[in-house]
Amino acid sequence: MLKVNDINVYYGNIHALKGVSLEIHQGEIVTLIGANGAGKSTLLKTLSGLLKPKSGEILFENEHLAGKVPQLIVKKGISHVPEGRRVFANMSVEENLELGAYLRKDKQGIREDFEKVYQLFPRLYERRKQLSGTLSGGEQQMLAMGRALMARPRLLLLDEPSMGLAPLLVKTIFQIIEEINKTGTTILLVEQNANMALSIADRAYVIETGNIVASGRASDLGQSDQIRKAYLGGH
Amino acid sequence: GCGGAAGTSGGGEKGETIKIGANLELSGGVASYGQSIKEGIDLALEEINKEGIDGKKLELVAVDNKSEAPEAISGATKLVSQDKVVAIIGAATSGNTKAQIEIAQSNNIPLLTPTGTAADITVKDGKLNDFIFRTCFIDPFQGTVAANFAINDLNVKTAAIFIDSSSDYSKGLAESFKELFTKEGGQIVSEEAYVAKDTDFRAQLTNIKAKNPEFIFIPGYYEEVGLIIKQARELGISVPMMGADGWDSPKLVELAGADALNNTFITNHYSSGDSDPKVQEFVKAFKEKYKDKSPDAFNALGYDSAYFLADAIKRAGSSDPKKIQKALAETDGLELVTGKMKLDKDHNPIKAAVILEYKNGEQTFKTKITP
Amino acid sequence: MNVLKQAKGFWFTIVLAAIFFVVMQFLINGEFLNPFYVNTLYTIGINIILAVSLHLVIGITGQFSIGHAGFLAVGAYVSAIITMKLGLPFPVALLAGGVVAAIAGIIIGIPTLRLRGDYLAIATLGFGEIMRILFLNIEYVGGASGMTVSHLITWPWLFGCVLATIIVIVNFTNSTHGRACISIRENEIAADAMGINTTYYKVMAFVIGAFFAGVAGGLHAHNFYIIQPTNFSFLKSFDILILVVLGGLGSMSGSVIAAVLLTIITAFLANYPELRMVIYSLVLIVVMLFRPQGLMGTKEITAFLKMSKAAKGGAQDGSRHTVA
Amino acid sequence: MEQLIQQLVNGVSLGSIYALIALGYTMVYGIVKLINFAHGDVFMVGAFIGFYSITVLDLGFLPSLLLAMTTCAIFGVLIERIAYKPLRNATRIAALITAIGVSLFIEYGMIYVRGAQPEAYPNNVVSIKSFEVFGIKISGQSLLILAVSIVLMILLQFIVHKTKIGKAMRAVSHDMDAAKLMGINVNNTISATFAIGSALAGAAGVVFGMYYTKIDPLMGIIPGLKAFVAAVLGGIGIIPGAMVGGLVLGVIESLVSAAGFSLWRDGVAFVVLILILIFRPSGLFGKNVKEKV
Amino acid sequence: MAAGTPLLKVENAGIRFGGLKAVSGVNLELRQGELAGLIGPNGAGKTTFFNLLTGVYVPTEGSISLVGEKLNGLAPYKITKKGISRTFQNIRLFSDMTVLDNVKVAYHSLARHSILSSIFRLPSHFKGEMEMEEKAIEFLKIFKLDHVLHEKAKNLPYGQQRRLEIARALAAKPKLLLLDEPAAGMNPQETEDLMNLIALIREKFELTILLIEHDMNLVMGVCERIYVLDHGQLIAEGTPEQIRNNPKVIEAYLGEEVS
Ligand SMILES: Nc1ncnc2c1ncn2[C@@H]1O[C@H](COP(=O)(O)OP(=O)(O)OP(=O)(O)O)[C@@H](O)[C@H]1O
Ligand SMILES: Nc1ncnc2c1ncn2[C@@H]1O[C@H](COP(=O)(O)OP(=O)(O)OP(=O)(O)O)[C@@H](O)[C@H]1O
Ligand SMILES: [Mg+2]
Ligand SMILES: [Mg+2]
Repeated sequence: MLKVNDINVYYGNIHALKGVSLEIHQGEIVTLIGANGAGKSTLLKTLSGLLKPKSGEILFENEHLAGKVPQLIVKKGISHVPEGRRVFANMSVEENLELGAYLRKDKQGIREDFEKVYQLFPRLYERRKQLSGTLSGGEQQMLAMGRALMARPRLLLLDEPSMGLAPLLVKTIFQIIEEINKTGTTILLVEQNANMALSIADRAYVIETGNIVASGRASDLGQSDQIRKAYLGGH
Repeated sequence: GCGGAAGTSGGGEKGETIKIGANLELSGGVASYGQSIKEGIDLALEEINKEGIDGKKLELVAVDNKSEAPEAISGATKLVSQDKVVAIIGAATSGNTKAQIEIAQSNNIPLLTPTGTAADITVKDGKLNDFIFRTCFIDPFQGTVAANFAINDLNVKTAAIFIDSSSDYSKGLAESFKELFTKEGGQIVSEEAYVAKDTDFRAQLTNIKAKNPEFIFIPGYYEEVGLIIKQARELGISVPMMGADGWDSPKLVELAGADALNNTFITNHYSSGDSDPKVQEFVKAFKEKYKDKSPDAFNALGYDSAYFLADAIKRAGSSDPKKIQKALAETDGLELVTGKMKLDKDHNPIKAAVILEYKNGEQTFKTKITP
Repeated sequence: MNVLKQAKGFWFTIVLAAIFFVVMQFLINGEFLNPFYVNTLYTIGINIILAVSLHLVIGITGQFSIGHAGFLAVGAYVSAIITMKLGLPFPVALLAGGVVAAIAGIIIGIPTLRLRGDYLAIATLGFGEIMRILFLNIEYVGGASGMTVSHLITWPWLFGCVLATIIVIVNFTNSTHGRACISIRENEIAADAMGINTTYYKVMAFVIGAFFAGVAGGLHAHNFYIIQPTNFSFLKSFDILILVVLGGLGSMSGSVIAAVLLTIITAFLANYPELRMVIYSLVLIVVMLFRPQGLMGTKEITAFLKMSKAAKGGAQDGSRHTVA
Repeated sequence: MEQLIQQLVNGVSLGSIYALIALGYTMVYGIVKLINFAHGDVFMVGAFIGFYSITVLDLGFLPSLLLAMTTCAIFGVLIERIAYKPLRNATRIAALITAIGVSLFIEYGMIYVRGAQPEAYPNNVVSIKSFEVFGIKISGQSLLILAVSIVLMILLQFIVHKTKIGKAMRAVSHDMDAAKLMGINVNNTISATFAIGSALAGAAGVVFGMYYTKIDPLMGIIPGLKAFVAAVLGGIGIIPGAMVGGLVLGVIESLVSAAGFSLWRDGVAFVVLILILIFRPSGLFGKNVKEKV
Repeated sequence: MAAGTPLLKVENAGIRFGGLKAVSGVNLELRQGELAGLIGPNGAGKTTFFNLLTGVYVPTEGSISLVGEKLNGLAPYKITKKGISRTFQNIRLFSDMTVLDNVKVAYHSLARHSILSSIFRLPSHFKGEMEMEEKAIEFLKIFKLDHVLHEKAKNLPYGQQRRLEIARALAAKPKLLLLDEPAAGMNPQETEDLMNLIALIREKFELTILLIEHDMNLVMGVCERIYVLDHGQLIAEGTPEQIRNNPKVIEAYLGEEVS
């Protein structure tokens, strides 16, 4: 479904991604783990068009996406839930969700998706008129995910969705991710909470200072001593 | 040193040109006045340079003072020390002229303001600024003429005054008007003020209307006066109104509308409808050069200032600023568009004034008053 | 140790300044500089003081104030009254101009500095306009036609004031008090949480800035022969703001450099009266488009000196090196 | 009493002009977060386009108005693309300086092209009778202006809050990258904002010309400043706020002039402004939202 | 301190935003030297509670006192001087200042040299600044940040930024340190290092610490006492063991089983 070939991304002189390649197949959950500053968010931003790679190619269903504007990429079916939520603070929950469906024209479908999102996140329904800037961190994360779902993406890019969430919610969020995946959405998941991520993912990539250093089935990586030591804590 | 301390008098490299400076408001708040003056000067120099003065051409070095005193000073020092001009024409406003007085005086360079009307430009604390001259009336004269006219010709007893209090000119005229008008038994029933660039005068006019004056004196510039007259008539004020040379511009008629202008009067140096050939030639030449535009008072005074200066240079027979200064001071009987020019001992021109009435948008001659 | 280095740099600067002073004094006395250059030099000096004093408020403390011309006006008028009406000496006038402007700074600063961003900007702009209108309406100082002032400015006084401004503001900035101001600029909530009395320091920076703007007003009045309310409109405040931003917000040397360059450009453009404002505006636009961070960014000129030293193998002290 | 009411009427008609300019101002301001000092100059350009289309092209009022609005819309978009867009990631204050530069450029470019002299709008383009109610003169034109501003306010409010493009504008104003991720074309959205704002400025220019007759290249400075003040007074980016801010400003000015302190007029207006801001630090209609910590 | 007086005493404190009671009726006491945790679902009001303690928001009800002194309504900087300092959920460093200067700012309230002495560079200025610099450097050594003294804060990697924020809060010499999700965005390994650091500083500076955290490993691992907020109200308090098994907490926050 998605094929990334040898992309290089720079911030000014900082070489943030150094020839990264990866692949995602239809229907998978793929997770990307790595330390702070490894380049995970950079990769997602490149995929969704916020950053332009200096070289390399991105193929989504055999179409070249590298260097295309985000608008086009969203249209193709890739949605990105950015790190740090980035909800539109001075707009209500409802309006945020509406914006998620910005490019869609099917009124009926949009209405259905509203229902779906509110079902997934009942808290959002309670707060649908509240300005999203005053929501708590967890509520905002739910909103960010709900907003992305409103685009009916086929590939969902999630950047640290569990960051700052209560344990119960972390569990919920991961359940929701699995649920979303079951309805046919492919997911690329970036997580610090590597244990959880590996437990729901099919495959995983490990990224270190801009290089992919390991990849494989999630369960295998979870067993690897090296990975355990570096990313999963000493327990 | 960087300056180069070459020759003291003008002339430049070629020797056949005489440099004169213009320090004018070409940008900033009153750019339109400065630009009008410059148009007048440009036209005059074009004519003068056809023959030149004793074969020498006058070369104008213009600087823009942004309608600000600090820039006027910078411009004047530049004209004097860099360009080595023999005299400076400028500035349009009294304030920017005053800023340059010290420089002109200490460098012995004549400074000639076309429209700086404040009395203390040429004489300060009873002392004559001997290098400073002007082409226009001083403030008190026109105010006095207007008061006389109001009392004697229009027979009014009560008047309102509406002043541009950002302008020395306006305040000066109002002062002298008031003095004479009350001395002659008239009564000022209302005094209101505005500042240049205002566009809405209805509040003040409503106040004036409430006092029911028989006459309104509005010593201001046409840009605001046009709107004042228009708005006054809209508010139902129908009494005669009067102003001075600041009104004189074809724009006034367009701004106020010909109807609203009926029953208004101005004092002026000249009338562009004057049959005097000097005036007619000027109007014709001006229209030719500037796309059929009719000249206003600023154009005329700029034009005259250039001739005033050229005449002095010619009589001085030299481009030595001191000699030019002497010749300027001795000017007597010079025929200019804005009247026959003679300087009094305070370097103020003694010129006749005319009173004009607006009828259906045309200036019509009323009377001529010689001081 | 950083602190000691600062002390060394301080004395070095003083010596450089003294040399510059003597050279210029010699050039002026010997009439090697014609009056136009001298006048431009004085204008540069006044603009430096204005830019540096506003830099403290905007660049260091992060308070978006666009009413600086108001303090300039207060300083100009007060000092003019002192010399012209009361007949006291010029230095007294400069000091009084500064002090009264500083008091005005306190009065306007305490209520308005609670405002943020553009609300503060418009309040300070309003203050500047109020000052202008105040002087416009006081007949004692000539109302609209303004006040004629003797030309008392001299190179030593001008230079002394510029130097004093720079030293005071540099010394203030490079101390715990300056750091307190910078921390307010960086993150007011965190500064507050770190025990910084943010109101106090905002007002303090504002008052010091106002003081020097007032001194600049004194110099201005005694350089330009006449002061009129129109010289102190909000457009003048913008002129000062432009210097600060063009130089680089947060960089004092930037403010100084911008003041020098822009004054020279303005003086030079006098040769093109019809086009000068068009060219000037294009310069503004182009500089900002190509260097949005200003000429110097946030760096001081000393950083460049240090960098070149570092390149020669000296101690590294710059702020450019990122840890991977 | 009668006089007081007359003065209030004067104030409202002055205020509705400010409001008209402030509407476009506050919209661009609220969405792009740029103090667009050139707004007053676009207003000036609109006034001139209107003038030339009436006098030179001999068009009627409505066609001239539309022409001025379209030209200004294009002009506004051009300004944004050339002078502001490259500065999107720079500090706001840098963009402000560019805006000042653009403002000066338009003013003096105009002066360079046609001189600084004023121009007078012809008197006979639309004639609306003034009328008198209980001795109070109400000019038909000022009533029209008030009506136009109110309609435009409602329209703008509707566009920004209820339409899709309006929501996109607000999203862009809050977080450009996140807006991109929604599939919003940020450049087009900002252009639309400038187009609408500038078209309004152009319309205000023509209306101003009709009402006050005199137009000149520097005419935008003071109304531009007043509109900025009105926008802040009402609360930045709040459309009804700009309207009310403009009216408040107009009424204050008229009353101060009426009380015989016309020279203190702007001074008093600013004192009131500062007082209002001290008690309502986010303007009349702004919610004082504390930054969530 | 008289034995028995709690360091922090919160009585019935609460705040509402419009109709929303973000925090209400919270009673809480912290003893000197305690390391307590504050947990609760997202939006429970934990951060808001910190904001009440530090004066960012003024409580609309109840009272807060530190060592018997009432803090209600005091400006944040005054509260800091009285001995409470904090870190923020979303890092708030002085990002364009160097690491060293960030810490020096926190030392500001200890500075004894006046503005005038700085302007005139009197000896007291040099003495004060030197002292500050030495202290700050010494301090940063403890946090292993002394190798990046002159780096701008914004250029630090995330983990170091978190540590710097804690260091800065500590430099203000608090009696009570409030940490708002210090481990957010850290991977398990980094979180473990942080736990050790927290334990270390508490010993070394004889601090009382209250921390908000969603990482149960951390909370259960270091906290002696845990308070649980839900919908703005305290629903439980106790030892980690008690909390872990509290059915209300499990329902509202932890979910069925926890490792
Ligand atoms: N806007 C930027 N400008 C310059 N450098 C940047 C920028 N954003 C990220 N970087 C650098 O690029 C590298 C990769 O950053 P990225 O945000 O992709 O890391 P990450 O793996 O997502 O880390 P985290 O777990 O902290 O989110 C880091 O070294 C970071 O400092
Ligand atoms: N300034 C405010 N205005 C309105 N509501 C607010 C404000 N600040 C917080 N709230 C509301 O108060 C509640 C508590 O928020 P708070 O940030 O304290 O939650 P929290 O417990 O820290 O959650 P998290 O763990 O997600 O950070 C939330 O519902 C939030 O929407
Ligand atoms: Mg990341
Ligand atoms: Mg929180």
